[in-house]
Amino acid sequence: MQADGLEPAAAEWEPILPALIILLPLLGFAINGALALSAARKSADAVRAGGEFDFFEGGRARTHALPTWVGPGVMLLAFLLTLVNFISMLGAELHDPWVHAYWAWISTGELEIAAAIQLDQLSMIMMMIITGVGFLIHVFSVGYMQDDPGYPRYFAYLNLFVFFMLVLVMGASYPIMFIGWEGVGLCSYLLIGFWFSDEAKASAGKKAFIVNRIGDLGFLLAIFLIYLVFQEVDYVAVLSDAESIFVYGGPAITTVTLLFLLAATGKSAQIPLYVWLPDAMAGPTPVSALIHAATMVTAGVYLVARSSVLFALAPLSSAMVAGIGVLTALFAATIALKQQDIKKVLAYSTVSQLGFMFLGVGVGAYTAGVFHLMTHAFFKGLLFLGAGAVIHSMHHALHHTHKDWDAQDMRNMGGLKKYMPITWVTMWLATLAIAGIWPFAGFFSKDEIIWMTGAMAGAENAPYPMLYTVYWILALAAAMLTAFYMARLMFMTFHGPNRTGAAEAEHLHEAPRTMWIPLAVLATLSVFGGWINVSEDLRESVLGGFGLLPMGEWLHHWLEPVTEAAHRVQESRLGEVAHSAPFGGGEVAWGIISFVAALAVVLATVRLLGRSEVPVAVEDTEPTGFARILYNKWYVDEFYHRWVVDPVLTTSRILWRVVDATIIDGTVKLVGNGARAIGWVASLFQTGQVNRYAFLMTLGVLVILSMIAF
Amino acid sequence: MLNALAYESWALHALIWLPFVGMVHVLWAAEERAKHLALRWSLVVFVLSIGLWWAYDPALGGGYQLVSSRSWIAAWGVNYALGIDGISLFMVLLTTFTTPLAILGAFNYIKKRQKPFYALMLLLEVGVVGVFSATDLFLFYVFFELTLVPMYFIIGIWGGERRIYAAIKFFLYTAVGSLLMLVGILYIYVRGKVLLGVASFAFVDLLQIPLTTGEQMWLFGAFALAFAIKVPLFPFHTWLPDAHVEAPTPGSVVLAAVLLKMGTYGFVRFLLPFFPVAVRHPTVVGIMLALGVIGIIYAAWVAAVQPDAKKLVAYTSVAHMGFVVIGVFALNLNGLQGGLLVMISHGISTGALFLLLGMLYERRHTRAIDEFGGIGRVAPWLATAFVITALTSIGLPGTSGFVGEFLALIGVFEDHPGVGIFATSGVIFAAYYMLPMVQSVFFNALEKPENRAVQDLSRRELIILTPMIALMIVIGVHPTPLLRRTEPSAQMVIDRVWESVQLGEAIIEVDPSTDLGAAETDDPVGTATAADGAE
Amino acid sequence: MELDFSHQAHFIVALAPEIILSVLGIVILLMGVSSRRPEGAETSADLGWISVLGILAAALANGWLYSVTEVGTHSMIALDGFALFSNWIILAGAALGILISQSYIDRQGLQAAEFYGLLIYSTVGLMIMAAARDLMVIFLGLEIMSVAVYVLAAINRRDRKSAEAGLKYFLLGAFSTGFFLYGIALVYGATGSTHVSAIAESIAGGTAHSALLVFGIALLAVGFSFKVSAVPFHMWTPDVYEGAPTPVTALMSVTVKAGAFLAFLRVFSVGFPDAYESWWAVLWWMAVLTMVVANLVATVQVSVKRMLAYSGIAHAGYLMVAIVAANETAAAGLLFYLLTYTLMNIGAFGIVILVSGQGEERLEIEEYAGFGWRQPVLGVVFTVSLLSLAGFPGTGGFMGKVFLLQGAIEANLVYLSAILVLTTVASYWYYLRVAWYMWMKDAPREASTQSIEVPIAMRLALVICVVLIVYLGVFPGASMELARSSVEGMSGVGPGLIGLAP
Amino acid sequence: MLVESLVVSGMIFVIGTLGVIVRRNAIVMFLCIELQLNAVNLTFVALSRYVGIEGQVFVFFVMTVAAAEAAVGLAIIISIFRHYETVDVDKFNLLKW
Repeated sequence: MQADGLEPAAAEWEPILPALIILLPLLGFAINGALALSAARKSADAVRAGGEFDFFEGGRARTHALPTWVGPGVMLLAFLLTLVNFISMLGAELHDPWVHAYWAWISTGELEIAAAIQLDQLSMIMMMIITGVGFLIHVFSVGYMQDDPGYPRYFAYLNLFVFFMLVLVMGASYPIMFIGWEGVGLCSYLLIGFWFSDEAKASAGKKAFIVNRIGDLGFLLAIFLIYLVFQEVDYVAVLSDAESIFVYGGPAITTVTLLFLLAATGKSAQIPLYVWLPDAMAGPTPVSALIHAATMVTAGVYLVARSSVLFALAPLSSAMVAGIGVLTALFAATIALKQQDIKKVLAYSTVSQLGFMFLGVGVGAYTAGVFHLMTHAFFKGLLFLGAGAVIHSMHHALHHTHKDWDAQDMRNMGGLKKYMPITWVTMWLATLAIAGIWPFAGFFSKDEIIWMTGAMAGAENAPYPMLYTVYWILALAAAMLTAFYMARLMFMTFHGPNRTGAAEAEHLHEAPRTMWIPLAVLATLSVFGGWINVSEDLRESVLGGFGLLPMGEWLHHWLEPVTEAAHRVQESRLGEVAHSAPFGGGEVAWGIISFVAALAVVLATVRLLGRSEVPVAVEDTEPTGFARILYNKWYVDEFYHRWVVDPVLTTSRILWRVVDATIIDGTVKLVGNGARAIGWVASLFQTGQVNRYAFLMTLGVLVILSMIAF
Repeated sequence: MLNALAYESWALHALIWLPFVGMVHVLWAAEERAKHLALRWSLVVFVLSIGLWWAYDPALGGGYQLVSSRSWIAAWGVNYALGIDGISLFMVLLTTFTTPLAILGAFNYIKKRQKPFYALMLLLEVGVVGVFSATDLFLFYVFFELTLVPMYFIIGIWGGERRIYAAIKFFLYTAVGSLLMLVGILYIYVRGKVLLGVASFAFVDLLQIPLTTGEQMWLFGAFALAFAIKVPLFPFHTWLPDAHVEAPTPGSVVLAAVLLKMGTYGFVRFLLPFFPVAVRHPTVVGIMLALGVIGIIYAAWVAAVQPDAKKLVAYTSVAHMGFVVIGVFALNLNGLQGGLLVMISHGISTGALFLLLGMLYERRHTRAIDEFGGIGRVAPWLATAFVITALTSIGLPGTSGFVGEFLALIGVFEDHPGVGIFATSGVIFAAYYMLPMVQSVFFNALEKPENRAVQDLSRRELIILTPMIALMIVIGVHPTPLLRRTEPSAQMVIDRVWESVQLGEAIIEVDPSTDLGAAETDDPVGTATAADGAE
Repeated sequence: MELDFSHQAHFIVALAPEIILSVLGIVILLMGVSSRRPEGAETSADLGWISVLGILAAALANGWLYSVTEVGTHSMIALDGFALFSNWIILAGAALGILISQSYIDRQGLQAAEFYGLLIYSTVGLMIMAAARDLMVIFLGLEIMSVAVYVLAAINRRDRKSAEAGLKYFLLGAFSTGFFLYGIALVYGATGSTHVSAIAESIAGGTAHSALLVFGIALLAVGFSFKVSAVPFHMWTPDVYEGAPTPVTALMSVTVKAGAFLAFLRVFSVGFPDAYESWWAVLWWMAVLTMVVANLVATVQVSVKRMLAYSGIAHAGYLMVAIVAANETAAAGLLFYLLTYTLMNIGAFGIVILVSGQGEERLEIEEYAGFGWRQPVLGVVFTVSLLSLAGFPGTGGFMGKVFLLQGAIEANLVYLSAILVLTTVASYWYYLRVAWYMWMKDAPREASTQSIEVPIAMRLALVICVVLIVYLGVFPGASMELARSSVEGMSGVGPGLIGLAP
Repeated sequence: MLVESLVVSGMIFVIGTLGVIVRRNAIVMFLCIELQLNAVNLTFVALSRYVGIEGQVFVFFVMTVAAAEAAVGLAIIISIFRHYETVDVDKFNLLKW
């Protein structure tokens, strides 16, 4: 059904069953959801009786066997379908996006919002990441969540998440994107609080939702403002007209983009709204890998990349995006230095890497931002899954001996490489990738961002050259810290002596197949994934020799139809940025970043290797001095609690007790009781004395006579 | 098929009077059959009302359809005149949809004095359907007031501890407004008689009356107060939490789902078309928008710290109605459409929330949030239903709650961006009040042994909730059929507000003698000579 | 048939209802004297039914009078629609009053013949009052009524309260009669006549002595205000209503008030329209005071009977609005309102009589706790009556109130209308309070569970009241038309008075 | 003479009124009311000299009515005297508020 008022789809390319890509996860959700409800009902009966229902007694219950196939199955199908479409798009040289409206979602008067999907190069890349990495993480989850009573519910949520994530990236207009935007927030809420009986976990989910909603406020307002300006909200109309309608750097465009930035800081965990993401680690680890590393949190980057032309038109907003990005990158990296929880380190690392992506899209390197998004999905997904494998193993070991140690605290680990060699190797590969060591994937993407930052600092007409220089330095510092804390994580976890204790160590084991295969796949991608966008020089000088890559900067070319408008604006305003890099071409920059990263790894090795940690349960040493501040995450949560949460709660109580109950309702009661009090006073005249009555009557007569006489 | 049955000619009458017949039947039948009879009658009404969806044809424009009129009080020109347009269509449907569910929800809740209870529920339906389908102002007023009595008794007889206080507060509070509105109604009527020589209460006739700016302002005040109390708009809202907390579940459901809508319906039906000059006035718009926005934020904040779950939901009603008010007083199509959709959505979602809280109350005999915890473990379906409903209530995209709020906000933003910003912040506060409650009730550890015994949804409860949840999602995903039906009527209202810009000014020039001065004074002679003469 | 009052015999025809009632009164008294049975025993029912039949006969005569036309307007007794409609109200009140009295008389052991005889004579006085066109005749009617009601109020000789009520009513009534008479004298002096039409002509012609006139008007207003119990001349009302035997209270609150209001309206609208500027403000303030004070004081009452007394005062306030408005709509509204008011007040007092029991001991509102569930039918009757008194849609009280408000708004009395409705809200409080005691409170444990015996006469009265209240609330059209056509003939009352075009 | 007559009758009326207000004895109060009525009668008579004969007719009516009232009034006073053994109106206030 083609809704009214929408352009017919461009004829140059037709995708194959695009709606099915979205619908498959939804179908998975429906099936798994039904199974989950059925399972929960059984479990509830058991809980009421005072125990737990054993789903695995006498063979696997249907509600627990089916999700294993349905959950990853729909993802595989969706991935294959996406792959087919991706390949067909590769050959199509598509320039204009493919848009198709299925029905009129909100349609009244001038406002027409169609339930439409848009396929272009950007959404295709995102879909590949979502379905591909998503599939792997689904497979990993089969092993990881196998014994959980909420197994079908878990897959239902996970499928639903993928559905919303696909809506987010495939929607053809900002409101449709917003459906996905809030939908993934919902799934994040549900999955963080997956073990909802734990108050801390349920609270973490709630916190994520509320903080995200602060960002969503920005998104909504941005949509309203766009509607106000364009009377349109779909990408095709807005982005193609943006250049002609908005004044470069004008207040309207700046406001719109700043509102988008607010939205993005919420979803992508940037300063000042990043606080929910570390807490989000309360969810199952594969969830952290999928939602809080690979896909959902990158929605902000996607948003900026999608609206690249808008940001290109707003230099101030772009500078703020970059600024927030680099600050977040550095800030989160400092916190990651002193965290002891393996997932917390990775969480802050994610925040930090998202900062890099923001820096990328903020300095106009939209492709680089997306590129880093992609490589990050590989290596951070891998890191989380690896951490998941470690935790899984630790948990099993501790569970066997009923030791109530924290399975996530790195101080309790150490020397795990002996027990989990595959995990150890793959995670090292990912660590090298994230640290930005040549030639792993993270090197290329991070390098490009830092390099472009430097380029902006030197651009002829760049608006804030000093600022970008500062950014460049900060970004380097953050990159160095990244290498350092990741090395620390690896050393503490896998090297040195084992600290779990001998009895437990016997139960440490490598992850099952469903878990390590995804690790291996992601490790491959972490190693080679960066090559799709190596610079032309590099390809010729190094790889070209091996004849490995047909073309350099492939991603640039691929995304050109999406970013060309933005680049056009940039070029006309700033000149040719890329040629104004301060340190010449790419080689010097690579040198710098690789050197910095390697230096950090070496430093970490020197400092940490061989240093004997003490298990936390044995001795919980509080760090002192500056380390203590870092350990306590700069006291940001405390700051928010003191200055935002508490005041709001206090105000709410005052509003209720004082304004509502006392002032407003008091007034109402006063009127009522006052009327009755007056009535009571008036009834006092009714003394029952006839003379008094006669007297009052006579007074009345006198008053009337005087009224009438005068 | 509808044509073959001449559905248009009798449908509305049947919808009003069938519940009445049902009421008599219930009173006449045996006590133990009362609930089934009431359910059956209300279902018959609902089934009949479904035909309205097709019988009302938006292609014919936004005017009244299915009209029928008979003289009622000839001496005053009062007619028993019914009809629906796109706006009232959904209000009627909402009423007929909610009533059977509320009755079904009462099955276990109401244990004593069942006959009168169900009779009053049906009487309430008579009144509410009448309110929404009347096209004669007098008839409207009669039905409007008629709804008070059954609700008063429902709260007062079957309510909680402080039921009498709540009932009387509800009654008096709403009566203050509606009686002043009665004065306003009669003023317009008399004005029509004097200026046009037509004694009529028909909406169409009253719309012709050229009222001066001053008169419009005063009348606007009288009408707006009545509806603002009903809505309820901040600061006239304090009756609502009390009424909701004390009312029995089905009472709360109807109160939230339908009765509050009478206020916002009044805004749309009367304030905008009848007093366009006043409504356009910047001060008036400013005040109404401000009250709406304050309602959204203030009610959300107050809701967030309520220890009583039902009271919390009651305050959220205030916040939701704030969205309706700002949508309506955006005075543009998007805003109005959004307001209407919020009304529908709120009717379903808050009705469902009250039903769910009632189910919890039946199980635990408490409404204190602290008393719960971990209910999701023992009543997963109940928890699921509650979470979906709560998410609809806070306006998650893809649910009906979002579409309405989105349109209302976009409408406000078009003309009053500043107001729009504040109003939009309501999305944050919605999460701020709803999620902690959901967490404390359904999540967290299952510690209390009483909570461990909580049963999951019964089949009857499932039957109640399923259609509601289905509607929340269907409307959220595909609201356009609704919007298409309301659009012509909403457009007419908006046109009416703006088209009279010239007309209103012309009147003042032509007829200076009908200025406000005459209306304000109570000097029937209308001159100062009276006072002189007395001296 | 045409009546020409130059023929003496034609007066007899014009006064047919009054004459029938007077004869009836004599018959009743004689029957009471001739009865050999001991005091009070079983006579009340027979005498009551005879009285009701007599009143029906008078009503028939009244109906027949519609076919009679009057020639000229200068008769002392009017034979216009207004008078005839007034007769309907008064006769209905009297008949219903008798029906609800029967059980009370038996229970209290009163002399039925005296009771009914006096009741009938008070009715005659009221009818004369309402139909009178001459101040002298009004005075006579007023006194016929008053003297009878003084006695009725004190008729329960065993009861101190009844005696006290009688004394208070008598002393203050006579006191106010002094003012009333003085007012007549001054108006007479100012205009040279006691006939309302002649007075109107004199004022219109400018030949009236203005100082004497305004003082006279003021004193007449005082006299009427006393009888209709408008604040500040209401002081007697609660005490007398509370002390008098309940059926008498019912009668006082309906027929007496109706008659006084009807005469009030005729005198002020027909007699003093051209002096409107000098009196409207006084009555405006009195109306406001009456509505506000009565409604507020009623909210703190604990005795239902006394609460209904204040409610009666409050209704006087509403009706005063019609007097102030002084146009055709308001006059018609007054007639209609009095009709419904008669029904709803009798209904309410009927229940009070039933509940109060022997010796009038159960008058407190607490006595009504759970009453509705014990006696559902009576509960519904009481609730309907109270809702009608409160002016709720679906009842005659609502239509009446709307009628009054219409009249007020046609006269541009917007503030007065607003005050009327706001005080109505206060009245909801005390009416609904009874309803909440009846339906929402549980009966105290020691409350008698025995069901109340409802005699047939009472049953009939209550059914008539409720059916008519609802009928007037749902299909008020015919009665309204009649009320409106009833006021058309009155000169002076008309839309022209306040400058609103027809 | 008219003005003088009216003033005198007015004064008598005021005296009667004051009597009702200040005296406590029911019978005296009633007498004061009679005084008021007679003041009115005087007014009627005075006015009728200038206006017409109806005033004097009125006086007869008033006298008759006053007689009837006196009969009823005294009966009521006797009735209450039986209960209280006094005619002091201050004692009669069972009914109040």
